[in-house]
Amino acid sequence: MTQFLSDPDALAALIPDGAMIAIAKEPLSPVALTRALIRRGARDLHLVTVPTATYVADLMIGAGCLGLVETSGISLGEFGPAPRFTKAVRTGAVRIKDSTCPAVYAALQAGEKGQPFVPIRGLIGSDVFESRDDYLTMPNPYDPSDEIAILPAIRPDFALIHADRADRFGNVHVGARHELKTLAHAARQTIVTVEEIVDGDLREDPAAAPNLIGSIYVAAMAEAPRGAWPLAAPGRYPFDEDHVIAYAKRARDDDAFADYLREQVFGAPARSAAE
Amino acid sequence: MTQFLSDPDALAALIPDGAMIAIAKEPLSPVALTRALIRRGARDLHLVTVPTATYVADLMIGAGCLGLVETSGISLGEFGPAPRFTKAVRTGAVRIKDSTCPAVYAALQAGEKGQPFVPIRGLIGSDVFESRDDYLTMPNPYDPSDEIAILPAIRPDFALIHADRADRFGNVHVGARHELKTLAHAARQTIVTVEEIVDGDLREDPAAAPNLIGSIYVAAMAEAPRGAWPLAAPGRYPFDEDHVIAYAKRARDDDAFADYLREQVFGAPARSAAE
Amino acid sequence: MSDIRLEERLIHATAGLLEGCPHIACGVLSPIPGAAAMLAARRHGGRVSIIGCDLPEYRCDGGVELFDQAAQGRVDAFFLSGGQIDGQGNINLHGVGDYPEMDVRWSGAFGSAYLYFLVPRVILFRLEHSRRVFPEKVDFVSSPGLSAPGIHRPGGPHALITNLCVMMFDKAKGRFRLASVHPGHSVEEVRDNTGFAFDIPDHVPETPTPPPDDLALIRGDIAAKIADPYPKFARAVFGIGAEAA
Amino acid sequence: MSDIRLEERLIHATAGLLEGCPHIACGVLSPIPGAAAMLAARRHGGRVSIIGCDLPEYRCDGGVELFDQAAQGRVDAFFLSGGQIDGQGNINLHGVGDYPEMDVRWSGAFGSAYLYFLVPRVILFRLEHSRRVFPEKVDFVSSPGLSAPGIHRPGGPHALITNLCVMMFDKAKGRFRLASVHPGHSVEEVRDNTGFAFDIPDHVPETPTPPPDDLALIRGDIAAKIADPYPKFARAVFGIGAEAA
Repeated sequence: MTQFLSDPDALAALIPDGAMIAIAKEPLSPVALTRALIRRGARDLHLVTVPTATYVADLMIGAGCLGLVETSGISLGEFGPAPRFTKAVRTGAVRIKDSTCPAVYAALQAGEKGQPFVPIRGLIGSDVFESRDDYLTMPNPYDPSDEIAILPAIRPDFALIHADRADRFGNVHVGARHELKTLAHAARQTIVTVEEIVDGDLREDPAAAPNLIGSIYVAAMAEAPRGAWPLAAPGRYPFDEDHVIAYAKRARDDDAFADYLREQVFGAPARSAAE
Repeated sequence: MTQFLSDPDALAALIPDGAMIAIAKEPLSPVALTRALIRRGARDLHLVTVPTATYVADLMIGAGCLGLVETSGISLGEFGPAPRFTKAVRTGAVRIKDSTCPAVYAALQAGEKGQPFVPIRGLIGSDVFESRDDYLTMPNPYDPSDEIAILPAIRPDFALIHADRADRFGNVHVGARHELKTLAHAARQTIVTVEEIVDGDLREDPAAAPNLIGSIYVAAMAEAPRGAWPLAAPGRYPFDEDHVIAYAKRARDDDAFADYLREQVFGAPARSAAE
Repeated sequence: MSDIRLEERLIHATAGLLEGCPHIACGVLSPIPGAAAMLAARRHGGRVSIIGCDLPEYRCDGGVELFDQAAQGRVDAFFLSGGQIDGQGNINLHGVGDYPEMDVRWSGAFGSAYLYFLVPRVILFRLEHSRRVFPEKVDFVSSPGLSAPGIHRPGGPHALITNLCVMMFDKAKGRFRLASVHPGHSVEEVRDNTGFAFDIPDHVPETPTPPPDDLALIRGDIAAKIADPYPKFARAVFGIGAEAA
Repeated sequence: MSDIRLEERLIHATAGLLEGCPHIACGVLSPIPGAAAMLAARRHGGRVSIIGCDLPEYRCDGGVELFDQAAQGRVDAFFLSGGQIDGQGNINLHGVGDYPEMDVRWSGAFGSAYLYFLVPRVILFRLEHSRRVFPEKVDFVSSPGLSAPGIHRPGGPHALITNLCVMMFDKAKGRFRLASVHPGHSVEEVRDNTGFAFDIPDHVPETPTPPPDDLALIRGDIAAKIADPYPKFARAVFGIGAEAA
């Protein structure tokens, strides 16, 4: 049964150092939960970005929470490179496993289906493939002249998800973001923050029922209003462009980034920092 | 772009003899379209049931439309065996490829993802596996001591789908039946009947948008009210128990089944037969 | 208290076999297992999925998600039946005679050739105890009871429940052991009507009678709830219509 | 008629390369390709998916479905860029120097190591034409321009569009051919600023000026529509705000 906890910091305490965590791309990235992990001093986490990441990954890397990041791409989008990521890769402060978006999706889907591996088109001949000792090739058994790439399934220890709403049974509404269902199914446990916990049973709402992560997957949950800020939560609040532009600037300098962490992450719990 | 045709008979004319068709289990099975295929005298079709079937498969087999049926199970559920199916298998009138439900789903998902094959748990050591020369085993490349079954992807020529509603752009609402999205994505073309074609753009309805088969997959569509009758269309009409019980009885006898076809299928177009 | 019906006794006995299962799934044509799952969940906590049930509490479309959950290790118990079940726990859902053109053809494997491998406690349920149904060897192995080493096999047969008795499956020995016989029946009757060899301990208890509180729960809440997925059963056994659900 | 902007010329030139594509997809940071796709669809019919666009007509979440469509053969054209692009059509989105601890690290491959293999017409788009961007050989092959025999490769580079010229990729020869040079620039300028060898025909035309009707469409309907996915671009190039969409 889903545990209901007081806030993201209580959730962060459930995630041990060294765990493999997976976080999906914007919008609705779990920023408040990420900041709570930084506050609890998480170390040596293996982050899988689904399939890419922006601010969240850069923040965790800069705060020293990650030992390994597995990603198809990390940047601040139209606001340029992710400064802590690019520096950490350059200096070797974080190990990187590069991938390509559909490979991350296919590997998670294999995890969801209990398939130990999955074939995928593309990849062969790229340096992305060459850089991955866990990516193999094999002949298609139905056409031996057809060489295809093979990936191991991904089953994260924890999927970290921020969603718009959930009910008190632990069912989480993800709307059209069905890749979040695949992520939760593939993960051993899913830890969720939501903008709002609603009354009633979302399974009884025919519009919501097809688009839920069932409570069977959800180990623990907390309400975290503005839990995606400064990233967007569609229908709740927009992307905070000023904040991210300021972040992009401060993250280029070690001291300015340290100030940012003190001020924005350690200075206050995610919740009030967001208001 | 999706073609909009007058009725199921116009759709049936698009499906050539010998084609591989796939039909999903109840509720909302494409009965009117099936009856139109029988009226047009379709022959040697390869039916893939997704993953099982009842009345629809029994009817097509009895009418001689199928050369091969690939299924995880065909019966009339609580109304007993499927008489035309059991007789046709016994006499060899139809070839059968037996499978198991999750194998059909996994093979369609591989088709959707353009993967030529897919590994799956289970199956090994069953006579289902032994009976399939297209099912193989291989060692898991990440653990050679782990032997696993391999299936070829399924990409039907035509997915035949009956849905509650669609819009005039060709977007089809499947609600929680997301396996119908996988089916349409895996198929080369999807042919759809719907209870009702609605005004507006279903993509603009946030409750509907996550649960649509996009028009890019839908080659042709026709309105077919009561198009699933005598099977159920949830929210529209219930399962017609009297009809199916009578069918189960008549289908046990060759002449009585021939009468049933004359009366229920050839006697009138599916539409009026349903009213 | 009125007489105990066989169905009620089996619901109680089956529930006992489900103790400690966080997630129990059962099929749309399995009213007794369904009721047993509900009873077990009430007694020991845990979650029940009933394929085809519309009550949100038990809803399960029997589709992709249930199969994926089984592979993820998220289904702890399931029920299977068979036109034939043999002493090694092999089940036959395909028919009698030589495949493919069998003398009698049944429906097919459904999910059995997968779920039987992956769900730790699969309870075999068949209320016609005869040598025809329980032969020494099935004509067709829709799903095997045991797998060779090197085959991923966390699941398999746990028990067999019939109209005469309860048998437990011993995976190490690869055979069934008689666990209890229902009142009014005997070990001899079980032996005479079973086509395969199985172990018989010196003392074979009677399948227990449900205690009053369980019986009250079965006849009350549970009878009302199973009227949704299993209206015919609720009517026949408890005289309850779906509207009571 | 006012002066033709480079963006307008490139939208028109790119649209010409998309003729006959039933389904064109493009990324969220690709306003000129996005506008070109809209123009091509208007002129020749067909469907446009713009990753991150909220207009139902163009909506595409850039997620699983787009990648699956590419593998199904349902995406006919796509756009890629690169921090480096070389003469064999190899693209580098990872960085400069020795992997993994590169001197300069960029974002990563995104979907390129897959879509480049599967989408028949991939148009490479980079508005900084220099020897730094177009070296003889990329430092890191995020995705290769060509594949060995036996590798499923229905897709690959079709053309390269820069601020100086349009080049077409010849898959048989595995190299680019200069197709047109934009007004105000010369073949020499292109050669001087390109680090890789490419074919230069005897006569190299000027990249054509959009005819009035296309220009009207670009400045009208299309400018208004791309204000949704590309507000900054619409403001900068056409002085149009998102509310106009």
